[in-house]
Amino acid sequence: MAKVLLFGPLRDLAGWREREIEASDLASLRALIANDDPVLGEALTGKGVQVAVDQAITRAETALTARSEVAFLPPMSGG
Amino acid sequence: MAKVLLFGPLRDLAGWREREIEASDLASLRALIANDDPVLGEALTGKGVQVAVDQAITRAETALTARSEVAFLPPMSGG
Amino acid sequence: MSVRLQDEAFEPGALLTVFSEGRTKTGAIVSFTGIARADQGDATILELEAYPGFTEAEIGKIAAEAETRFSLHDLMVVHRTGKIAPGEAVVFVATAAAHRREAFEAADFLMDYLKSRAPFWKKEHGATGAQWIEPTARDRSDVARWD
Amino acid sequence: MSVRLQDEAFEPGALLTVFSEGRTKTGAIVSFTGIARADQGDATILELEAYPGFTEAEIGKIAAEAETRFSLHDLMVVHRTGKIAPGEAVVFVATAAAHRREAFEAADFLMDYLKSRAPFWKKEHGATGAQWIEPTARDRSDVARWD
Repeated sequence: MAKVLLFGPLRDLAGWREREIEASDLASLRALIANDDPVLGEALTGKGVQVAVDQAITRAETALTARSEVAFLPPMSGG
Repeated sequence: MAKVLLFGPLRDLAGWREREIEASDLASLRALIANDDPVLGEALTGKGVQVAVDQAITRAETALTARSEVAFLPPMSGG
Repeated sequence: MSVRLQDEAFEPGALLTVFSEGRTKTGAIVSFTGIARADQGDATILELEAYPGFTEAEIGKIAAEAETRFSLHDLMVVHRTGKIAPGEAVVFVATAAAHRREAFEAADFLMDYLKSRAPFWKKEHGATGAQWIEPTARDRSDVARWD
Repeated sequence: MSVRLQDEAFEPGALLTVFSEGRTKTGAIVSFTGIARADQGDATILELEAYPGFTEAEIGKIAAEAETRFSLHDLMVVHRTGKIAPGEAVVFVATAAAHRREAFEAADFLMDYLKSRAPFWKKEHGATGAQWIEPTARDRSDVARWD
């Protein structure tokens, strides 16, 4: 079960901040989320949304382990 | 008696910081000082030395009263 | 070098005191304090969300870049998270260098980064509801000066 | 606006605390602290002479210019005079503005003036005797940026 984290507007859109989801890679994780909530699934592929796996930004469809932390980061606003 | 103040290197050169000198204007004050200490008199006309009468920089040969404060200000160094 | 996020309010002067102590090689210390303004009325509350761990690490990378680029002796970043009331400090940055130009430029550089690119998500809770905030056009052009 | 000269040592953080209190319209506070360095060894003592009354008034004129030019909400200048040991603060400047750019530039501007044109006479007492100090070439070119 990967730990999935949503931030900023994505969290408001989804109505949740953190969830455990079982997926072997990012692509299947996205598919599972989109299946459950198509609007969120669409938003996760939106302009400027970055993905961090274990706190490192990744562009690849990285493989996930049971202890992976996957964070979807909408455009950062600065402090 | 005008109160005469020397600052910075002028004070070291003169060996004094403050003196009462009777003079009716700046020109005669300078002459009196130069008569007493030619090296100091020369230094007071040196490059970058400014004169303040009653805390206002003046370039004129201002008249002095008994309560005037005359300050000779060598080039300022900043803090 | 230290980078810290905290939900608790902080007092800029107390941070500057800690940062300034025992410096004999440093000739210049610059501090910047960003305060939540009350422009839109006292009811406006700022809410800042960070990604704990990730946000500090990302700020740390820029702080390390600043240390090298501006030959800093030290720097400190303290950033509030959570809900922040008008008049409260949001961010504190301090830089120490041999000379003032480097200390000023490093603080300026760090603030431009923090205000536009640092991993925060910012919401404003006003009288008419809440909305997510993006960097201003000025924030974006300010940070582009250093690229 | 306040401009103060003092022979007594001061603590920059305590000054920033006083300056920062109760600001709700201010979005940005910048402080600069100049410290006597110990580059030439710990024996070097800096001695700063001012012309009491005149020096504050001259600094006050530039401070007033800065307030207007950079739309400041407030500013503070505290400057040491007399003998200053390495590691002690020589000068503290703080500026408050709505936005950070103005606060940074005003502090930068004030420091450039203070370091090169303010009515002080500066002597360095070192191991090999005392000498009067003039502004550095860099101090002179820094201040010329604002002319």
